[in-house]
Amino acid sequence: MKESLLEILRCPLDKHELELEDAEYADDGEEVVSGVLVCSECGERYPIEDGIPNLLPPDMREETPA
Amino acid sequence: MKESLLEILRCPLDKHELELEDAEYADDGEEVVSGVLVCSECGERYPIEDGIPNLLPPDMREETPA
Amino acid sequence: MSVREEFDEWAASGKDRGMEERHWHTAKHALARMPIEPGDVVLDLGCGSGYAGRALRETKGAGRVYGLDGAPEMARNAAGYTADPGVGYLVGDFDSLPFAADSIDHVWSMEAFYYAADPHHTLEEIARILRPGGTFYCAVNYYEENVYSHAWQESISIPMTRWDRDQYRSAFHDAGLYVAEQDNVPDREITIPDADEFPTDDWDSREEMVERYREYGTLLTVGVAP
Amino acid sequence: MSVREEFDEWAASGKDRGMEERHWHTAKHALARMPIEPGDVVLDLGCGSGYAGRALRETKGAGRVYGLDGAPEMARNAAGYTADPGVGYLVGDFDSLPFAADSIDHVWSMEAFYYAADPHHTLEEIARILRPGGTFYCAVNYYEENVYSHAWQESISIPMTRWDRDQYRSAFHDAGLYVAEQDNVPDREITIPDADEFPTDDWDSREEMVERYREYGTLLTVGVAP
Ligand SMILES: Nc1ncnc2c1ncn2[C@@H]1O[C@H](CSCC[C@H](N)C(=O)O)[C@@H](O)[C@H]1O
Ligand SMILES: Nc1ncnc2c1ncn2[C@@H]1O[C@H](CSCC[C@H](N)C(=O)O)[C@@H](O)[C@H]1O
Repeated sequence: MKESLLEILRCPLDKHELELEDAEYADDGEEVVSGVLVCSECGERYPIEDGIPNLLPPDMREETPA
Repeated sequence: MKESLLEILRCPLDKHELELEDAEYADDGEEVVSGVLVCSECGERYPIEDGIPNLLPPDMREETPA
Repeated sequence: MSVREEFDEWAASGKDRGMEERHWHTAKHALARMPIEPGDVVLDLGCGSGYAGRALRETKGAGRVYGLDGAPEMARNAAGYTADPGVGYLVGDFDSLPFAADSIDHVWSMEAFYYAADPHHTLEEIARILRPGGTFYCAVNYYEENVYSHAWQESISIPMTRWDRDQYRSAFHDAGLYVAEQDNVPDREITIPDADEFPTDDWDSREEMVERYREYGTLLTVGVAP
Repeated sequence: MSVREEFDEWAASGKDRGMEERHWHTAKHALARMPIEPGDVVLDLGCGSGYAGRALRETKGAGRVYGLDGAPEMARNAAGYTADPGVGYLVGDFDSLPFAADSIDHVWSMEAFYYAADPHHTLEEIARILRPGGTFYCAVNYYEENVYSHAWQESISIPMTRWDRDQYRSAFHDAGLYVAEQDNVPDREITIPDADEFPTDDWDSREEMVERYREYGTLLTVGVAP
């Protein structure tokens, strides 16, 4: 994902802003390849994997087999 | 025209309400066949002929050959 | 000549019915899209024979349908084609619409809008009379991208506005209308002769006639009042 | 099964590309109607392979296009089909859209909306994220009038909402969206065999297949945020 997405991306639960942590960038320095999006309000954490942020509410995300 | 049209019909010039004068009705008592619509604000008069009200602004209407 | 003189003549010579037949090919598809609920009040601007409003009464249960036309003979013809008490006609001009603010649910106009003396002002008038959420379905065959329509101005004395697709959208926005849709509605019904019959009286080549009708068709722009 | 499990499986087996091919027949006509201005931000809900958003980038100059899907494998496939820096994909659920209020110009959704666990709430979410005047183009093949779609529920474990035309319009209104248009977009491209080839594996009679595709096609409902 591009960092510009952060301008409009929000926590799916409480719609507060997200902060990007532990970001790793692609070679072009533009694309965030991995990292975590953390809700500035509730602290919920959403992973970015292979450049795709997963904003499923935690109870739906946790269905994912380990 | 039906009298119900008066609820939404307005003077084309100043958009004020119109009053129906000299109305003649069809046999069913519903259709206004002739009469005059008079602006409650500017007093401009708009004729109803053969049941069709003519709401052209006066300068356009007066082009009509006598 | 004035709108009245020009189009009264058309009405007297039966052109109103001829237009109805041709315009119906595309108009019916655009009319079918209108979000009219039973009981809604609909206004047809430049109604000609009045076919569009009558169709909306029959197919969608519009409550009252008013056809406005600048030519008294057009309105008179239109009134003669129906006995439906939910339909009414009146004479008026696009530039000074004789309706109260927020009084109309939906406005329809086919092949008429570009005759407005001041189309920007007409759009403002439409935005004024529509209730919030009301739509303006504006359908035209005369527009910039349809190069085959450009010559039409030569055969009529009323100045015609020839906007392109972008200009329609911008003008709607300028008048305070949201733009919900823009589309070319193809005319799939007009008969296009086989290639060996071209040139015809009206068309140099089959390709041109196909482009005109099957591709350009009617430009529809849908506005929504805020 | 969850949306994720069900549709991850579809993605893994290449169904995303198969749907793209079939849905394109009608989707392209609905996409062409969208009033997208260069630079607009567009969201594709239940994007599958992501073809719709990519088409809007190419044909209308949309500024940024985001495809949201509940199945991570769908989003991953979609991302693999393009290198366009103006396109992005994310995983999320229709019921809790991860976007700021007023942040999206237009929302598109094809053959996906009816999987929402609470479609009324999804509409409220859409109304929340759209800026005033933004549109929601909602296209579905599964709906009440299309009787040929009713059996689809049997082959999928996600509960599907089967509204009719009126229910779509009412639900949009209830969520605070204006309804600007409702239309059946016919599929004129699917090959319909000659009458003597019926019954086929899927169709009892040619008439039924014609009705399904050429008449019912895709139901499009267009909402506008106030
Ligand atoms: N300024 C104006 N005000 C009101 N009506 C006008 C007008 N300019 C043109 N018209 C009317 O618009 C019509 C255009 S012809 C189209 C008629 C009809 N809508 C149809 O589809 O067949 C004519 O009837 C003409 O009288
Ligand atoms: N509740 C939900 N939230 C997010 N996405 C969902 C969803 N329910 C279904 N979907 C997604 O919606 C898609 C439906 S299939 C349609 C895909 C695409 N729009 C096309 O036209 O081909 C699937 O990719 C599925 O994963």
